[in-house]
Amino acid sequence: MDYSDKVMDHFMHPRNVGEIKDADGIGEMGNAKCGDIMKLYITIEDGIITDAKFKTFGCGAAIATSSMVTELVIGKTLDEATKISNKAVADALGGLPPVKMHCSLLAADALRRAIYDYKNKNGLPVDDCDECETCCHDHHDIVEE
Amino acid sequence: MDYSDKVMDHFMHPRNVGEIKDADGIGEMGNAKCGDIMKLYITIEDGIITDAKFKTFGCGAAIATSSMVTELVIGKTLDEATKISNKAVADALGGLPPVKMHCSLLAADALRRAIYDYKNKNGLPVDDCDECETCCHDHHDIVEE
Amino acid sequence: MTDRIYLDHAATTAVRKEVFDYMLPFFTEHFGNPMSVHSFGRETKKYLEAARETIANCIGAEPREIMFTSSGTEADNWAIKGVLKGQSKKGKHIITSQIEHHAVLHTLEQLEQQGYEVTYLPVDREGFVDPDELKKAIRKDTILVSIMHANNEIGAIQPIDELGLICKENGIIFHVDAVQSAGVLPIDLKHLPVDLLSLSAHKFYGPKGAGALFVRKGTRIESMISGGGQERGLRGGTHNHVAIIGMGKALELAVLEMEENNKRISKLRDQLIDGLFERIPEIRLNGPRGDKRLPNNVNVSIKYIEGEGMLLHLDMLGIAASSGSACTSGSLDPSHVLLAIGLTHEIAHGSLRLSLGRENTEADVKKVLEVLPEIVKNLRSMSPLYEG
Amino acid sequence: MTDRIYLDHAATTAVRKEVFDYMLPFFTEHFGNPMSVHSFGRETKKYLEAARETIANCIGAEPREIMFTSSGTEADNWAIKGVLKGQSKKGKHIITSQIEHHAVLHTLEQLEQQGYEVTYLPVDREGFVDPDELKKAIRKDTILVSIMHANNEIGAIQPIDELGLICKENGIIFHVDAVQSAGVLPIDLKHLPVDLLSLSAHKFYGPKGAGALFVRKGTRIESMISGGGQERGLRGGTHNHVAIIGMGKALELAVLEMEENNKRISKLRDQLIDGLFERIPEIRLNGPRGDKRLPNNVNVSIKYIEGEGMLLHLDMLGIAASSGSACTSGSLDPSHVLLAIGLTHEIAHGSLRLSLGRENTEADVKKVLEVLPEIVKNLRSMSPLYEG
Ligand SMILES: Cc1ncc(COP(=O)(O)O)c(C=O)c1O
Ligand SMILES: Cc1ncc(COP(=O)(O)O)c(C=O)c1O
Repeated sequence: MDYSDKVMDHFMHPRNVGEIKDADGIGEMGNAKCGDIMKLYITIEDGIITDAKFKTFGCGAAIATSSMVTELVIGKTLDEATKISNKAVADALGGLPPVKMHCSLLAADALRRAIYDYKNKNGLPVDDCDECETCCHDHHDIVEE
Repeated sequence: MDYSDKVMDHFMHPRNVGEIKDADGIGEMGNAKCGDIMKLYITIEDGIITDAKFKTFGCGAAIATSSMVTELVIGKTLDEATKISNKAVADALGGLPPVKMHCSLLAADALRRAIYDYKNKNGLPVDDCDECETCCHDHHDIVEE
Repeated sequence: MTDRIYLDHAATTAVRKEVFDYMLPFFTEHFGNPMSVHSFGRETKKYLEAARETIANCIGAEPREIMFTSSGTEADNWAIKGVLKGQSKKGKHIITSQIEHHAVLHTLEQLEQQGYEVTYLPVDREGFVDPDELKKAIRKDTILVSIMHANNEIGAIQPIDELGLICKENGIIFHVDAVQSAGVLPIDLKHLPVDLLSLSAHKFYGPKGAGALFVRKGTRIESMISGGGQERGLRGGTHNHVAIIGMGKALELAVLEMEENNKRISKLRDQLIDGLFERIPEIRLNGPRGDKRLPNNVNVSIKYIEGEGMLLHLDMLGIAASSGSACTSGSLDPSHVLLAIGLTHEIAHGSLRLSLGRENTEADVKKVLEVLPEIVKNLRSMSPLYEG
Repeated sequence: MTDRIYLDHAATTAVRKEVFDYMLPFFTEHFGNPMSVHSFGRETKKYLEAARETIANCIGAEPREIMFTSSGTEADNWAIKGVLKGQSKKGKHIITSQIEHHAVLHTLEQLEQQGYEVTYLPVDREGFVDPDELKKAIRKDTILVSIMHANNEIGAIQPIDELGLICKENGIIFHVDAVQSAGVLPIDLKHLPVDLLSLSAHKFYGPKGAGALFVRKGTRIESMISGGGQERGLRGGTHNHVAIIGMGKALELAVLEMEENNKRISKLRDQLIDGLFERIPEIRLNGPRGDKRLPNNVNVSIKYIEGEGMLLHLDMLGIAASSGSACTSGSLDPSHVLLAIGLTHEIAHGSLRLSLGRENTEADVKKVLEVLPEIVKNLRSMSPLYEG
């Protein structure tokens, strides 16, 4: 794989690995069958994400995007966080090989599901985020080439 | 082509090139379409071939076999000469590449036709040599590989 | 960079020094087209035919039974596609195994789209094809059986003698992909009931760009790449004589050194396997143990983590390994071979292949045993599946 | 042996020094499989993709339009066989010329046996395809036109721009065999209406073992050699990255030096042709004169004698030439190209091709002009056809 230095840095030294015991929102995406599982934990105070942690089973890009998404999200409002696209995650990493773009989707979706989880638990109005629950194969399909 | 030294010697220094003005027998085989023509001239005295010459249009093997057949035949009785097989010509040259074996056939046949021509002109009984008149393509076909 | 450790010999090998030196004059000096009628052509043809003879001798074949190709993949494609027409009256059924290389499997998939029917024999948990399964799968319209000699991912060596006998008894053409075994395992086609057999030079320290297909005398094969009169008109294209000449030298050396090399390398292999089992919990060996495993192949699945992560960490330490076949590395599905031996997707994703070679030493094994457990621990600590 | 004169560059060329040096580290040092996920793989992949880009730039293509093969022959076979399925609804008619290389002609003969219909366009006495003939030959069910850029035997350069436009207007896929022209004639696929184009490295001082097929974006092609995911899954087989990298360097240099080289070589060519005509009676030039002839090609027919004899005599003097295509040298029929331009069998048998290259000098031309007339005289004196 031709990973950028940034990807390799986040893979070798992932930020915010771990779980948050009493997380306000948890988002899980992917499944072991597909080779990628991301579990994202967020802590929210006054509508701002104050902490984020992840556990990921997956390739180098999956770990790097997980790491990057936690970095991007900490300090953001829920609204801002929701707007973080998979492209933003990939860009922040200096790009991803085409066959690995689905990992950034996974990361962005895991974030959105964590926010959804939080809103849901707290009776806040939720977006129509159900279609996040895509199997990895759908993500893989978007890969061009 | 992987020609033996003997073939190359006879090709580079062919023996008995030329015509015999008042030849007792002339045998011609092949045609220009096929890429090989051999014309063999023999002089016969008292049932013995005392001289032989050739003119050949054709590949290296065609020239070498022509040259060799003239060498083999000089001094032989007609009976002996008739028995010179294409294999004998090829063997005398140290062998021929498989795709060039037809040249030795051509040489042996030209010899037989020259003898036939002599016998015919002199009212001697002739062998059934008509099938000598094979086109080159028949000869080529016998080539294995 | 000189102290990198290469453990991906199943993907490709470096050209060894003796072969390299032997090939060198043929690029710039003896470069003639072997089909040409002049000294430049004759001199290359001589070496080309000598390589054919060497290769034939190495596998118990006759020189005229060796057809040169550009790779093992081409040989596999040709073997399969080339014999169909001659068998068209008999039928359109082909038998193979679930663990063949993609060169065979993808060729057969293409043929399925053209109306051929393919039976994919299962393998047992160690990766062996059962000859009884082959017997059961044979039909009146079966025209070809294609089973590999040794598997490139898990090293399982198939009973090709037995399988071949069954084909012979049933008058069915038998193709063997010997790309991983040539130069490593003895192959004697004088006694093996095999009709077609594929080789590839770059797997035994020869150059890339040369492969060969053994076609037993009497086996009718149609050309797949048509052109000039090369290879008796059956495989066109100016000979890559440099690579072919290198292939001859490489196979000659491999066969000469086979026994000694295998003894040394299988010892390293077992040290590696044993060492990993001692140091890493929840690990499984894919493929068999002992003599029925390629001497150079180690393949393990390490639970809770994914293979690429391991590769990247190893790579950062200068250790080159693979997770499944190199060819499938761009793919996202786990290896079909690992699924065929019964692994779940999850476990299959966590596989690691370490394939040893001539240059590897005990120190290399030690190094892997030193660093891999740490890498595994690190990756597991990130894994949501691991309850360490 | 060092003062041998090589005049068979149309058959194959030596790897030039710069290319050789460039390739060397990739055999033993940078040998990794470009598909592998480790540093050995990455370093070769980088150079492999750089070669793709270089080659694309040299012919006005995009990198992703370049597919690597093992040879020009493979590229020709693939181009033709690969597009059939995508066109199956439209028909089974293919148009080509009578003077294509056997890589094209024998492929089409095979297809004829499978139910395809092929029209072989005639050429005029200089060897040119007439665009009007193409127009007339096109039918509703025509799916492919394959015409070479420059002929390997007589050097005639075809009007591929005109022919391509006709194909484009009729929505027909156009394949061009540019094996003889690449690196010699400018090729700009940005402006040429060509869908598929074949190249071969060993014709422009690159190594044997590398070819390429340009496949214009949007042209649907099926794989002919299936296997791993190489070449976007369209051409399997471990990359022969060494040869491919050499090919990139070779084409780059050839294109850089094209103008200068052509000027020098076409001058030698014309000296050779003029000199032969001055010195040898009853001789004819095969192919055109001037700009529409490959700068390196001389092909003459010398009446009353047969080509092989000339080759052997020249060879004894250290001069390497050819009589028709090297690939057909094992054949016994005279060249189909010479017959197509209207030669009788007899005259065709007496043809001699002298193809010039980078290393040739005026001294080489002088030498040929010195010795060939004697050889001809000698052979004619033996010929029963000659009434000298
Ligand atoms: C016009 C032409 N096409 C195709 C080929 C075949 O190329 P290769 O020798 O690389 O297979 C050749 C040369 O042999 C050629 O001259
Ligand atoms: C078992 C097997 N068959 C076929 C191949 C294909 O050989 P090549 O890379 O020479 O095309 C390989 C290796 O890639 C292999 O391991």
